[in-house]
Order: sequence, then structure tokens, then C-alpha cells
Amino acid sequence: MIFLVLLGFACIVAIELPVLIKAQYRRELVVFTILTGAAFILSILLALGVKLPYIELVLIETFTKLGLTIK
Amino acid sequence: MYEESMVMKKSWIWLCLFLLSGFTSGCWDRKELETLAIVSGIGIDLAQDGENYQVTFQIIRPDAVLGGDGSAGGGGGGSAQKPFWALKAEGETIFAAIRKATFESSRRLFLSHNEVVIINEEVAQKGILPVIDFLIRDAEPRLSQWLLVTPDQAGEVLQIENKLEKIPAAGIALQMQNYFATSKVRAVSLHEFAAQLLEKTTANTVPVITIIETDGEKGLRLERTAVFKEDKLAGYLDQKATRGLLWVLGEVRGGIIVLDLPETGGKVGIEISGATAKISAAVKERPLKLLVEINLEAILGEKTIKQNLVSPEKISFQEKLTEEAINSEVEAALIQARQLGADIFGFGAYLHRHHPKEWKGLQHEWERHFRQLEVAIKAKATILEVGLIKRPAVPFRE
Amino acid sequence: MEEGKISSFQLTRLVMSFMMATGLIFPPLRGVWQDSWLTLLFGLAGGIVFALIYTTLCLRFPGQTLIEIYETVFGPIIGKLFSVAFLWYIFYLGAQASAIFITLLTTTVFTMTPRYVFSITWIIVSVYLCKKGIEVIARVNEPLLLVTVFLIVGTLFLVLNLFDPENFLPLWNISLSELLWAGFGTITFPFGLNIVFGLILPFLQQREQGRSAVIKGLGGAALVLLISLLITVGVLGEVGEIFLFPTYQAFRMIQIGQVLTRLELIPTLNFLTMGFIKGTIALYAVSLGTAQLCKLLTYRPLVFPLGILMLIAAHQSHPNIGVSLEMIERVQPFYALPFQLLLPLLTLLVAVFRRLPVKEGQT
Amino acid sequence: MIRFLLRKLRLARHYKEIPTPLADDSLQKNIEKNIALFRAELGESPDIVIRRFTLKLKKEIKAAIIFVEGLMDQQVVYDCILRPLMLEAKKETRPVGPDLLGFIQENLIPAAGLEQENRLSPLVAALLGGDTVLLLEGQAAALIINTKNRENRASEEPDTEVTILGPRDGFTEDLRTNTALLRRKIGDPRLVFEQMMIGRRTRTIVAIAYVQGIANEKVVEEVRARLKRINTDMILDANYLREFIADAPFSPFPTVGFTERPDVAAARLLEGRVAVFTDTTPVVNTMPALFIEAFQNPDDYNTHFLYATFIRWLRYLAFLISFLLPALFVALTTYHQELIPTPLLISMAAAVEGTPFPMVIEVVAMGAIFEIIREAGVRLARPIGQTISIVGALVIGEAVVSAGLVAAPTVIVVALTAITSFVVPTQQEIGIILRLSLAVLAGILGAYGIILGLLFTLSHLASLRSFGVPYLSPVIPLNIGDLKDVAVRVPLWAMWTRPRVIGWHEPRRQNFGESAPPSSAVEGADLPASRKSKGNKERENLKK
Repeated sequence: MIFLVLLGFACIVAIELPVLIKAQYRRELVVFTILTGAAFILSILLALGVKLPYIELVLIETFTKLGLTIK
Repeated sequence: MYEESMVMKKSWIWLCLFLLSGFTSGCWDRKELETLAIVSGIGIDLAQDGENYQVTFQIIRPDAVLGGDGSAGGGGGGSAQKPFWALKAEGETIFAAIRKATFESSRRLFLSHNEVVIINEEVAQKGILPVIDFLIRDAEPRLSQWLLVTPDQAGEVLQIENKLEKIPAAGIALQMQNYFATSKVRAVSLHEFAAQLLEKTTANTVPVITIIETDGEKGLRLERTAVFKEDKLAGYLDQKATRGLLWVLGEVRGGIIVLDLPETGGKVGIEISGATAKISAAVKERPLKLLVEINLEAILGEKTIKQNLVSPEKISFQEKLTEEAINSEVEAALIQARQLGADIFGFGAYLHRHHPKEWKGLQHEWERHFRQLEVAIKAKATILEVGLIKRPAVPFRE
Repeated sequence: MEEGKISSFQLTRLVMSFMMATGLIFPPLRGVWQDSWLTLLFGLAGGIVFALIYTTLCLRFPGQTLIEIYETVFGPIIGKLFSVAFLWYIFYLGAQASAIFITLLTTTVFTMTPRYVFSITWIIVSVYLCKKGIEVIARVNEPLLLVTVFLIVGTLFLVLNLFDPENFLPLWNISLSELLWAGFGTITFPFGLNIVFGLILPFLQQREQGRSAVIKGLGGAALVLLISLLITVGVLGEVGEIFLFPTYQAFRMIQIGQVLTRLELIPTLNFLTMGFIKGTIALYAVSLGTAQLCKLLTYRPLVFPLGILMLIAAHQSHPNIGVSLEMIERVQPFYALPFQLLLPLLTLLVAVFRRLPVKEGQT
Repeated sequence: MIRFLLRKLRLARHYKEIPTPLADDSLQKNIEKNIALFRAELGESPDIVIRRFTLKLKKEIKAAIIFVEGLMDQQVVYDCILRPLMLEAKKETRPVGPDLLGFIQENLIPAAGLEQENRLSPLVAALLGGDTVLLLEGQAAALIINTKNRENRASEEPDTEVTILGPRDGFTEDLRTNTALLRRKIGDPRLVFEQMMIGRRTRTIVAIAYVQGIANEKVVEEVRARLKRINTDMILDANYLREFIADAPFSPFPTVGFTERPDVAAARLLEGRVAVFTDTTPVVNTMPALFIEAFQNPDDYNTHFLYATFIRWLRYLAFLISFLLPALFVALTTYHQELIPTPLLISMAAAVEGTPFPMVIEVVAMGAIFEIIREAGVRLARPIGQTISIVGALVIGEAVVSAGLVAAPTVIVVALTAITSFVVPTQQEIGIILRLSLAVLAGILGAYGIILGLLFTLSHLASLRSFGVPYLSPVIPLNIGDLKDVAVRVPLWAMWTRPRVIGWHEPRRQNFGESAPPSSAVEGADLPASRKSKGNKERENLKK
């Protein structure tokens, strides 16, 4: 599973990175790296079976605390 | 410059990605045809202990169905093989029974092509919601399969070979769909049953199938109608009352009404060609008054007497007799329904839909209101055709 | 940033697809079964009001997307803050769409296949299309929408024998408060979602037609959803209420002769194609918005990582569909309202108050 | 991976540095030196003939003609060069001015094409094109005399684009014949040919053809620019050009159209397209190309429009079947059995019983075997080729089923696919790719896989452009007016505009809906005169 994640990200980097380097797009490179890094870390965590919080549960909880729910 | 084409040119990496995603997916849901046991009928009985269910699956044997008398294939000795196999399994629930059946079956049971669900009387008396729930919840079974009740063992029903069809369950389904030849059976699909379960007040009706024996050979016959209150079997309607029910529901499509002619003692068969029903209510009055208007179009089908009946007066006389016959059938249905306290006609649903305000006051004690309900029947029969001959085959002047 | 231009008719069709995608399989019922058509119309009215607000905003700042407008109006820091929140909203929209779509697949047809298989394959195609730009997205949308509408309208004829108008009775079986709440929900989901097009309006060829294009799209989507609802309610009656995907069930009922049976692939196909467009538009909007937020020259390198993040969000969206139902029924309106209504309205008011944008000749 | 990329880049740089050999190569006055120049350029090949003779014109002048044996027309060389110069020049009495070449050109050589040239490379080019070069002592220039051998294969109906009705001529290998064929179809003087030479070594003559005023000037310019950018050493066929100038070089979909039929080429030119002729091939490239072109058969316009519309829809259907059917079959039989009607399912299940392979493998393998049989049939000599297809189709198909290796439905599906794929022959290549990949996708993910594949294909197709025109137009983006030749084939008199995406420059072909009305004499023959005039009056009133 982790191997597949690695392979997938390698492909993405191979698609995007050379073009960015060649065109000398600095800012784009930085943003790309940050986003890809975030995605990579999360994917690895998921692949390792780490329990991440569910977004909708968090949202429901938050809004219930705020008292903003229908009935 | 950053050009899209530069990215797209690396099509080999895209290809790589696709292959990658192809490998990640490993065909979990793949089910080859030869690994499926196509179930055509399900029968549900109570097991010996009275707690668990015993479920019978009628599984189609494709090559036996197709091979017929061993013409194809050339050997293999399949001619003696029945085209189906009745597999029995016990379980605490239906689903558990299905999974247990895999102990005995080399193939995975495939429920999508199931056509009939036959439920034993005892199971029906206990309540059939547990059965229905699985059949609605699971992705495989369809909502259009037919529901039947049998006083015999459902497992036995599914083992009886049909005289014409290779697959008995398909035969039963066809038998049901032929109801318009008599209009004395009310075919009910799973969907209709579930829909009426949701309508708090309406009682469900389900046709009854029984095993008969003629000349030592077993066969199946549709007769009567089972009445459910909520999901529990409450009682039965006879065939006359069943047609009475269908008149009110406007579901009569065909059939014969046999009239006794009062003076001559002969009989006339009136063939139904179409009927409609319309309900209206006087909601303000207590007890409630309902009017059911039934409009029938019919054909003079046969007669047993010599007199010529094709004259305006005689035809209108027959129309009157027909109307009376309809009245008595509906009356029968009403009486039997009142006895059971089961609103099989959906009068409650009618009031709910058309008179929602008044319904609010009625719905809590609907059973009481239903028993007291006054139903007026206004049948109107029209004989449109008289067949191919205009007078009986007797010499013109005697 | 984006070289392509789309025509107003194309925009209309994009809005239609985006609006009706989820509703095709997940009809906006909200506990009112027979009267859902009423809440649908209510939602449409609300959606149009929302659309008026942000199209006014976009017309006021020609050539700017909402992200840029927020920054112009509120200054760099607060503007960016708002933008990030807004982008999160769109991002999660896309994730939700794919989550529901994956649930449909895994509960109806592919019960044994793990969810990630669908999300990965789905996101790859979506990213591929997204990188081609809005023009191509609009073009791809054209035949898909046509097929969807054709199939739904065609099915209306196929179900005529199953269709029971009695299923809509009693007509007004709903109290005003119920109607308001359900309508409020329907406004925010799906009709208020058109706020996404605040990021796409600047790429319109005929800028001044943007408003009418969006409103036409909303109307079209409402019409198609209405037909879909008619089929669902008319065929299933009250029993439909118990199903997770009633439209899917309604199509399962169709049986015409021996050949035209089991047409449940139709709603699945419709939802698949429309959901694909919806996800792609959301992904596009997020990528574009992020690029504008960071002042990049192109959004294209961001599509892939954002797509994967969207995939992860779709996975982490809900543990089971029950949570999602609760979310849509109870929380969604309050969650969506700030982004759909309050933020654009506030921006518009501040812009009017500050007399933005500064026109030439004024200092 | 990155190294691979770099290597690719390096190769590209190297590619650009290939020198274009053109030094100063003017002729000199000495004929022997000039001959030596030619020898040096052309080598001692036996087919290059240098025929020396003496031109007797007042005084004797050494002369030589050079030609390539076989390329030139013997008769022309004798009649137009050797006889006048060697025999008739003696009788010449007119005064010869200082411009000897000009005098010969004007008075002595009765050939149709004559040109003076003083640089070596054009001379050599002409020589290799079949012309004859005349060198004279004391002249630093030479005459190019057109002696090209015009003998060629006769124009015949191309095998790839067969019609039932319609003209039977097809392009040949000779450029001039081809342009002539086109000229004969289009009498408009504004039909323009622009010629250029591409391929450093093959020196293939390429001609751009378009109708001025109809063709979009920008497209013509783009074609010109792309052709000029080609820097290769060989162009052997139209496809060489096609691959060099295509918009999407990696796409399997042809973004440059081609035809072997003059009538098709003429029709495309008159819709506003540009054609590129390549010498030595009978295939003519046309651009911009649309996806829909594959479905527009010349017969559509040679038969009644209702029939043509019907046939066109059949073609669409056949195309759909050809790439979708195997995938659908796989998806239905391995994933969505609930969608198959019960009786059909039972008979299929009975057929499948006992076959050893999964359905995907059966379909893909049978598809591949079919392609192999087809390829073998094409490559082999025709009589054997037919045997191959009979053996392949009948024997293998039958044997495979009766041996229980493959289910009979699979064979039916593959055979049906094969037949339908021949209905739209120009899209066959894509058909194969699409069909097999969709079948594999269906095997992996069922109907979802098919839809995914189709969405991907659609995204790709929608992003394609051919010389600025969206590839899928007029369907995507939708142009309702242009559907008149896509969704239906309206009568020709109603096809009053050219396709808007291509011929928007001068969109009108004729007045709207104007068909030649029957002459009034016929129309009014059986009508009393009064009624007719009354009707006319009413019509006039309506107009007011």
C-alpha cells in the first residue's frame, strides 16, 4: 500500500516538477511542494492505518456546540 | 513558458498512472457467469425449532434448461437432470440462511433474478417485516418480485415442477400475471407490499398458492387472498371477495361474470373488457359514508339458452344483472374485510390523500371507523359487443 | 492564468450540471416527500437571490474572481483570510460530491470493492480534464448534460405506466415552518452552491450576460431536478422515503416488455457524469483560487496535489452515510450560509460603502 | 526518469544543429568546369547522362545536355533539344545577340517549360526532378528544359474509399496529375497552389492548395509555417507530413485529414479547408480535420438525402458498437448480471459453462486474434489473404467454440465488432485501441470502468484542436447550424452555408433554400389561370 502511494507520488512529481524547473517558476514550485507534501503526508498516514478525524463529524460537533442546527 | 502541451506530452507518465490505478483495483466485485447460482425463487418456512427460518432457494441449472432433451452437448446424461435445484438452508435470519446455503452450494447465490418469494403461513403470522427488510435493503433482490403466501411448506412448493415452464418459479410468476383472465387473484409485488406497509392504515393482501394433486401429479394453484394487518397475516379472502376487492381498487382487467337468468334458468357469461372505479366520500357525516362508483365495459361471451338475447331490452336487463353481481362481490369483500378489521381497500389512504384535514381526526381510531363505514356501491355495466353471431345457432323459425 | 473563454450558453450548462449533480441521486427531500417539489421551487428562488448578490459583485469588478475581489475590498490580510475560508468551502464541496458518488457505487453495484479504487481512478480523470482549462471542461460538459437531460426526460415517458399521480396527494401536507426549514436547506444545498461560479464568471466571453446565464442555469437545473423528483415520487410513492437513493430505486422499478428492464444504470450514469463535472469544476475553482491567492502565474501544477487532497478529504468526509445525511439535514445550511450569503453580501456592502472599485479619473 | 528527459532535450538540441548545405555554387563560364561541378555533385551514377555536342550557330559552341535516364521523356529530349540544336540551328540566319541563352530560349527550343538558372543546386534539383539541363561554353548559366516524363499509373478508384455511385477517379503518385485532377473539379481561378520542397534528401515537392476567399487566411498561413518548420531529410508519404504538422502529436486521433479522392478533396477545399499534396503519394492531406469527417462518405452526397441520413446514423451506430460492444459485454457478464434479461442470462450462462478463461481474457484475446487475422489478410497477396480470412474466421471461430475454449457469445460479439469496425474505416486505428482498452477497463471495474474510460476519451477529444478548430465541432461546442451535415444530411439545396467552423470567411454557398423551381409553365399547366393569379396576389398581399 505504502509502495503504491510512493509510486503514485513519484509519478505526479515526474509529471509536474521538470516543467516547473525548466520554466523557472519559483512561486509555483513552492506552493506545489507544500501542497504535494501535505497530500503525501496524509496519504502515508492513511496508508499506515492512522485514524484521522472525520470532517463531517467535526463539523457536526462544532455546529452542535454553537447551537446552530436544525431541530 | 509554461505550456500545457509540455505536460501533456509526457503521456507515458499518464499511462503509468493509469496502469498503477489499474493494479490497485483488483476486480473484487468480479463475478464470472459460471460462478453464479441464479436463484429464481425463494421460499421461507419456519424451521423445526420454530425460531429460525428455513429458506429454500430454487436455483436454475442453465445447461439443463437450455439442453432440453439432451440435444445439445451430446451426452453427459443430463436428460434426467431437473432444470432446477431446490437448496435448503436454515438460519436465524434470512441473510444468515443465505450465507449458510453456501456450505452446500459450489456457487455464489445470485438473487437479482429472483422472481417470487413464497412465504409460509406460520412465518406470515409471526410477521414478515424481517423477511421484507433484507429483500429491500440488499442491493441484489429487486423490488418487482412477487410475494405469495402458502399454507403448505414453501420449500415443497418450490420443488414442484411446472408442466409447461422449465423454471417453476417463472411459471408461478406467469400464473400471477395471468390474473386478468379471471381477476380473482391480486398479484402483489414486493414494492407494493412495502409501500402499503408505510401507509399506516392500509392492510396488505397477498395471493395464496397451494399444492394440489390431480391424477397423482402435484401441481400448484392460486386461490384466495391472504390479508395482512401491518406485517402479520390476519386472515383470508375467498375468490369472490378478491374480485370484489379488485373492483374497488379498479384493477379488474378481465374475467367472466356468470349470470343466472331468473325465468329460463339458463346462464349467461359476461366477459369483462375493462373497468374503472372511483371513490368519493361524504366526510362530514358520522358514520362516514363512502361511495364507490364502478364502471364496467363488457362483452356478451356465451349463453346457454336458445332465446335470442341481442335486443335492447334484453341487453339492458343483462346489464342490470351484471351490476347486481358486482354489488354482491364487493359486498362480500366488504363483509370479510370488516370482520378482519383490515382496510384492504385503502379507504384510509384515500381519505388521507383527498381529505387530509378530516383524516387527522380519524386516523387514530381508523379501525373502528372502518368497521362502521357505510359504503354505497354504484355499479354501471355497459355491454358493448355481442360476439361474432347475432343470434343463437338455431333454425330461424321454429 | 486561464486563457480560455466560455460562452454564456456554456456557462448556463455548467451551472446546470453543477447544481443538479448531487440532486439526481440524492434528491433534496429533507423529510418532505410529496411536497419536495415545493421546497425545490423555494430553493430555486433563494438560489437566484444568492446568485444576484455575487453576480452583482462580479459585474462591479470586471475581470476579477471572487478571490481577487475579496482582496481588493478587504485588503490583503483579511481578504486572504476570507479567501482561504471560501476555498476550503469549495474544496469540501468537491470532496463531498465524490464521497456521495463513491458511496453510491459501493452500496449499489460494487459492494466488495474498496472505496479508494473509485476515488483514485476518478481523481486521475478529473485532474486530467481540469488541467485542460475551463474551455475544455465546458465542452466536455455539453454532451454529458445533453445525455443526462435526454435520459431523464426520456424516462419520464418510460415510467408513464408506473406513474401514479395519487402519490403526490395530499398536496399541501406541510406546515409553513416545515416548508421554511426544508426550503432553507434546499437553498443552501444545492442551489446556493452556485457561488462557485464567482471564480469562473471572469472567463465569460460576454461578461454582461453572466447574471442571466447563471440564473438560466439555476432554472434549468431546477427543471431537471423537478422531473427527476416527479419520477421518483410518482413511481415509488411513500415507500421511496425509506431508501437511501430513491431515484435509483425508482429506476429499478421500470420494466417495459422483456428488454427495457432494470434501467438503474441510468441514474447511476447520470450521477457519474454530472458528478464528474461537478467535482472537476470544484477542483478547477479551488486550484484557480489557490493560484490567485498565492499570486501564481498558472494554476496547473496545483491541480494534482489539490486533487489528491480532495480525495483524502472525500475519504475522511464521513464514516458512514448516516453521518452525511445528518450533516446535510441539520448542519449544512448553517455551515454553508456564511460562504454562500454572508460573505458576498458583506463584500458587496463594503464595496459600495468604500466606493470600490475606484474608477479612472477618480482618485 | 529525469535523465531520460535530459537525453530527450539533448537530442532535440543536436537535431537543430544539422547544417543546411548551401554554399556559393554559381556556375562558371567554362563548360568543362561546369560539367565537373555536376559530376562532383552527382557522382558517376550510370543513370546520369551527359551528352556533349556542338552547337553550330555562326561559330561552333561546345554544348552539353545533362539528364537522368528514365526520369525524362526520350521523345521530348530528341524533338525539343537535340534536333533543333544539332540539326536546325545550322539553318538559323537571324543575328545572335550577346545573350546567347536568351536567343536559344526564344528561338530554338520548342519545349513547353524553359528557365534560366545560374546556381548549381536548383539545377541539380531540376535535373533530379526529370528536367534536362543545357550547358553552353562561355555561359555562366544554364537552361532548364522541362522534359519530365509524365507517364504514370492511370487514375483509378482508390481501394480505401470506395463508393457505389460517384466518380471513379483517384489521386495518383504524380503531383501534377493530382493538381490537374483537382483543377478539373474546381474551375475557380482562385484555386491556388503553392509549392515548396521538404525533406533535405528526398526533396519532395509539396503543394499547398486552397481556394482564395473561402479558406481562412490564418489557417493557410499556419499550414505554411508548420510545413516550413519541418526539417527532416525524408518525406516519403503524406503521413510523414501529417505526423510533423499534427496539432496533437501524441493523440491517436488524426487531427489532419486525408483522402485519395479528388471529389472529396475538392469538396473539402470548397468548404474552406486547405489541402497539402505530396509528390509521389496518392494521399492528399486536408486540414483542419474534424472528427466527424470519418463519417461523411462521398456516397452520402451522391444518393438521396433521406437514405444518406439513415446510412449516416447507421454508421454512427456501427462506430459505437465497434468500440463499446466488447466492453459492455464484459461488464454485463462479469459485473452486472442483474441487467441481463433472465432468459438471456440463462442461455448465456449455459454457453459460458465450462470455458476456462475469465470473460475479459476471452474478449481481449479473441479481439487480438481477429486483428492478427486481419493484418495477415492485408499483408498477404490478395488471393491468399482471402483464404486466411476464411480459415481464420470460420475454422478458428468454430473450432474454438466447439472445443469449449471460448463461449459462443464471445465469438459473436467479437465478430460483430469486427464487422462494424469496417463501416468507418478511417477511424479503425483508434477503434482498436479504444475497444481493447475499454474492454480491459470493463474487466477491471465494470460499467464504472467503461464510463471512466469514456470520460477520459471525451476529455481528450474535447481538448483537441486541428488548426484552431475544435476537433469535435460542430457537436462540441454545439453549432446547431452545422448539424445539417452531421445529425442529418439535408438536401444539397438546403445546405446553403459552409460549415461555420471552417468556412466562416465566406459562408454562403447559395441563397437560402433555393432549389431550382420547376418552370412556371409546368407548374401552372393544370391550373386555371385565374386561380393562379389569385394565389399570387394573396402572396403579394402577405408580403406587404
